[in-house]
Amino acid sequence: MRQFLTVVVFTLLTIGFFAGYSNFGIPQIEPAPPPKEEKLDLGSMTMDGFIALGERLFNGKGTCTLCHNALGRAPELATVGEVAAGRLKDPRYEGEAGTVEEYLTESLIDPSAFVVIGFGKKGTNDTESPMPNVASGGIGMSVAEVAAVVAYLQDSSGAEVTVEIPQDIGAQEDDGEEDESEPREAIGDPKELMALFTCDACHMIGGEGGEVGPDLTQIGASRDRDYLRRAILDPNADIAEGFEEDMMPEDMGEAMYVAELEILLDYLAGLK
Amino acid sequence: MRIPKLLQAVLVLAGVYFGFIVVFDVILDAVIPSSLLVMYMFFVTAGVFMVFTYDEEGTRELVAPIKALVEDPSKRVWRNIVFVIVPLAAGAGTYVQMQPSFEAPLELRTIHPAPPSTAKIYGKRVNLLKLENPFRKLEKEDPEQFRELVEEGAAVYIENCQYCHGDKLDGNGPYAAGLNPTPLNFQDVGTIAQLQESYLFWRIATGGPGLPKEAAPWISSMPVWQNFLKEDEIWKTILFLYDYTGHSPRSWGHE
Amino acid sequence: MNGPRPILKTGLALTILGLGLAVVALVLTGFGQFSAFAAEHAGAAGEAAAAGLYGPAPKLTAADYPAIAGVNGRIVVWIVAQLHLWFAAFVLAVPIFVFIIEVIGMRTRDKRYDDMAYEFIKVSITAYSLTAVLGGFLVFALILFYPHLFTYLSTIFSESMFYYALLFFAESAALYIYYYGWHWLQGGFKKWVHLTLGLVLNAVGTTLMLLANAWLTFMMSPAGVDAAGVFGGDAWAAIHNFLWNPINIHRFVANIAYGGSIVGAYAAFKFLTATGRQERAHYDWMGYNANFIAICALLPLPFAGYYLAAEIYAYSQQMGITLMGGIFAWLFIIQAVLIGTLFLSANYYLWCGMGRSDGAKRYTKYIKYIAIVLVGAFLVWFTPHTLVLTNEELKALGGPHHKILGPLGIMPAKNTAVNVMIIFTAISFMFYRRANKIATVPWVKAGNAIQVALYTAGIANIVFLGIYHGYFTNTVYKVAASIPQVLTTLVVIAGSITLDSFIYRGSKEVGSLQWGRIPERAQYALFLLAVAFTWLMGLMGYIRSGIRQHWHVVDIMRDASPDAFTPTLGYAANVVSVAAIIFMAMVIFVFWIAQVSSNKTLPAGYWKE
Amino acid sequence: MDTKGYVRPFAAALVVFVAAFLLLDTLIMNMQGLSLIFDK
Repeated sequence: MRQFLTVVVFTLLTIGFFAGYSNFGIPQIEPAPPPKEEKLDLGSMTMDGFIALGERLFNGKGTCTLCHNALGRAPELATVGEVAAGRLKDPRYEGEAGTVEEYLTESLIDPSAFVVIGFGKKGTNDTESPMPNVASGGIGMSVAEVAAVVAYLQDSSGAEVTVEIPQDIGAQEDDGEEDESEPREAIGDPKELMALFTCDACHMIGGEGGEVGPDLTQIGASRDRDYLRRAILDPNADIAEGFEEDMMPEDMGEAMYVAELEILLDYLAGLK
Repeated sequence: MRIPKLLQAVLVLAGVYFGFIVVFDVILDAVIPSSLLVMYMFFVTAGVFMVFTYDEEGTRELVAPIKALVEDPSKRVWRNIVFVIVPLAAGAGTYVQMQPSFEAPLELRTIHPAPPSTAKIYGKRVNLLKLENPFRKLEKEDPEQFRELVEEGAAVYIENCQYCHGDKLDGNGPYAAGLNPTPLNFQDVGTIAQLQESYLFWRIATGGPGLPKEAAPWISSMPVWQNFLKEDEIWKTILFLYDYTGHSPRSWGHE
Repeated sequence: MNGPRPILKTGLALTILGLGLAVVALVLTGFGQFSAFAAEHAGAAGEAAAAGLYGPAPKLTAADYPAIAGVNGRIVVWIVAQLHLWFAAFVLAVPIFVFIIEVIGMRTRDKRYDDMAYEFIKVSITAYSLTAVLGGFLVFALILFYPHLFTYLSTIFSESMFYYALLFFAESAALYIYYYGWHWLQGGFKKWVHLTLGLVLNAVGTTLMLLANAWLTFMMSPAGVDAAGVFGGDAWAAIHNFLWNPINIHRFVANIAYGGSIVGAYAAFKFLTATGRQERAHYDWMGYNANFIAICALLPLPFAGYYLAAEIYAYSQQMGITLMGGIFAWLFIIQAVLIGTLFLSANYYLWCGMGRSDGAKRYTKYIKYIAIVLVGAFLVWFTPHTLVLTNEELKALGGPHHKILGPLGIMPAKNTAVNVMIIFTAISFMFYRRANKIATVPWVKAGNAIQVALYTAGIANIVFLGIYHGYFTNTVYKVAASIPQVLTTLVVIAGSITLDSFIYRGSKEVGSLQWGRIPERAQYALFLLAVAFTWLMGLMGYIRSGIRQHWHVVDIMRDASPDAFTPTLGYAANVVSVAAIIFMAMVIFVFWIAQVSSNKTLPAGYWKE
Repeated sequence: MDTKGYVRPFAAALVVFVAAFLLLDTLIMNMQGLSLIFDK
């Protein structure tokens, strides 16, 4: 019995020493708590936070400021909250929206429902908008993100914010993390590429497109590949006569893959 | 005369203890941390105990004086003295331990906290696991241009970093003495030589405030360099750090 | 008479052995086919199988984790899983070396080995039922506290779980026949049958472990599912995930070392409570053999662990850095303390054991040098990368970096230290083997000189590799240099054993070994070995599971329970300590019960005459 | 010291072993170490 007790005491002492050393012999570092998932944030988000998210999307992922800026490629949105109410009554309006909020949402995913005069695609007599559907393609906003942008637009134009934060959490995939971690697949068709990067918003090809940048219909006849490459990667290096500086985004080179750039150059150089 | 075993053991332990202190604190001028010394001595004691007790005679000789002290009637005076001193010494030790001191509490910083898998740098979300120095490949492909980039990195370093990290990259710049924690010594084999370039990029770009919670207290005064430097400047500086110290970044590829 | 019979016997035995091996091979390779077949079958049964049968991993919220009577589900599952694992490791390992000991007994015709093997298996049979009970308890705990996780895993592993249950029957059958038939299946052909049963038992047991390993490694490195966790239907792919084999190797080796240490504790306990001289001698001998097994398996363990860590790095660098560099860095300091304890107590046991021989005096004078090197190497191994410094020290050093201790805190120094420790343990062991022998070959002196040269060159090479590649070359070589270091260690140990066997060919014995002539302190060294091993396994189980952080299945199924946080090391150590105490209590119960069966009471006047 | 019986064999063996180990090191480090077992 004595032996038995000694063994028990010895065992307890040993375990006690190990536990004591782990508790007091080494520093206790509190590991970071599990990161909160983005989707959970939406549920507890305040309206201010939601509007801020919209602003981030408007300036970032949405690429809206590419055209909606002081240079006048697209209508200014500073007063869109007030203007929108009038649009609904405009006889040219073809959409189905009944409220300002619905109108703004519609204008993001179906831009051609109402085209402000002077901002339509060339040759469509302002019936078709050069703006892409933000929920699809390269931008790919989720329903919740579109709602956030609408909330931001209402807020920034001084209108009453009527948007409600979507509580259906599943609708929001994430806030853009996925785009970067999972690169899109390379595109082989130059026309699709032009559509993805919305080149036709500014450039005209075959009579379709904007007039902000030079007409590309026969660009291959007057410019070689090297010039075109420079024009895409560093747009302000040479400015064609009659056009302004700083109109074309400078990050085209980063946005497209090298292979895509070559495909695009082949295509453009072949336009004679 | 043969020294009794118990005394031998005590002498060995005392010798090792003061040996550590003399070698580290006096000869090498690099204090041995007391927390470490305590653990060192614990295991040295265990080792000494093992050597002195693996056979019966040794054990008997070792414990004989202790046994005698407790049991031998002729040692009564000594016994009484020891039995008074031991509790007193224990009490004194406890008192000293518990006494409030002016010493600031121990703070431990994890010097290499685990990086997050992604981090937001320059407004972009970057994947730190896959991030690579865009200029590193030039080391092989275009040594001349690589040298130029290192030079440019050196210029950035001299302009921004050397005030704290030192012109020898040894963490001993003009301002280093005023900082706690002190600036990192890049010459040390335990710092950048153990890390990947993406890790350095993350630490430089997000600075002290970018440290994760487990590295608390993040009293580090390292600035958030993404607010002051361009992305390629940071990468060039990293090239310079490795080039000057002669270390190479940790990588899992082969040469 | 003598002619065809032995051949027939051997042939039959070989056939049985072959059959046994075939079973193993079939079991091991068959899963691929089985599951592929099952998958096809499922595909044929329902067209929508591929598309609709398996859903994505559920996204859980805190409400999905039932709170039951205020019990912390995580701690319950943690402790029960740990207890199950300890017993399983023990139960799995014992048949492995029982089998080996039985073979040794058969070869040497020394009945002591057979008796010892029988006693080992007797200890493990109670442990076996406890393993099963705890396994059942674990399943209940999982279903109760983590119902969705269990459901998800069981949709993927439904087949293997079914085979697991079936194999458990096979395991029980083999074990019971092996144990209860021990005295019946003795001698000649019957012994071969018994041995074959032992082989089948081990094959089934190992397969069981491999299956269970697949479930846990799936949670760490999921395979066979897409990013959303939708299972593709290929069970083999899910089983054969990235970390499966590294864990298999690590666990297999560790189980043997662990089983040896627990049996060593059993022998130590019996030694301490033994009354007669003969009994003491028997349990001393048993303890020595158990310790020998434990140490032999312990020596390659650091390398298996290193391989596992490297594979974790290769699978996910983030997981790797979490493992080695982040919050868990301090855990490896605790681990160093424990492994140091293992090495020191194993060596101490060997030194004490030299008292059994009268010739040991010739070698005892070297022990203190071995001790100095062991402790020195251990101090290097244990020096942390990040030092805990008081402000005073921080100021004196001029920063958190210590110019002497800093370089000792990183991997090359530790690799060097651990190899040196292993070599010196081998030297301890060599002295022990030599203690009772006197060499008679004429070239003894030259042989010893060569022996010393081998150790000198080996240690010099290890230190050279550690210093040169560890501090003066590129990082990739730092890691790579550990491989020649390990090889050097293995070459030195193997070379030294070979050389010694030549030197001591035809040697004289000093006197007969005095089994039982060992101090009681040495038995406590065996206990220490068992306790430290148990606790260490618990701690490493925590980190293996902890590097998943807040994921049930990494990157696929998130842990949304309130307990998803990673606990501090102190918290984990406390849970492990509680579990270890419960385990030790149960082990003592197992030891006691193994002893009860041999107690007989004859009450006078109770039975009708 | 017993030169003939001890020191000579020691020296000879040491030279042989050191050379053998260095050869082993060179071989393995040139095989690029890790790829021996870690690469799939």
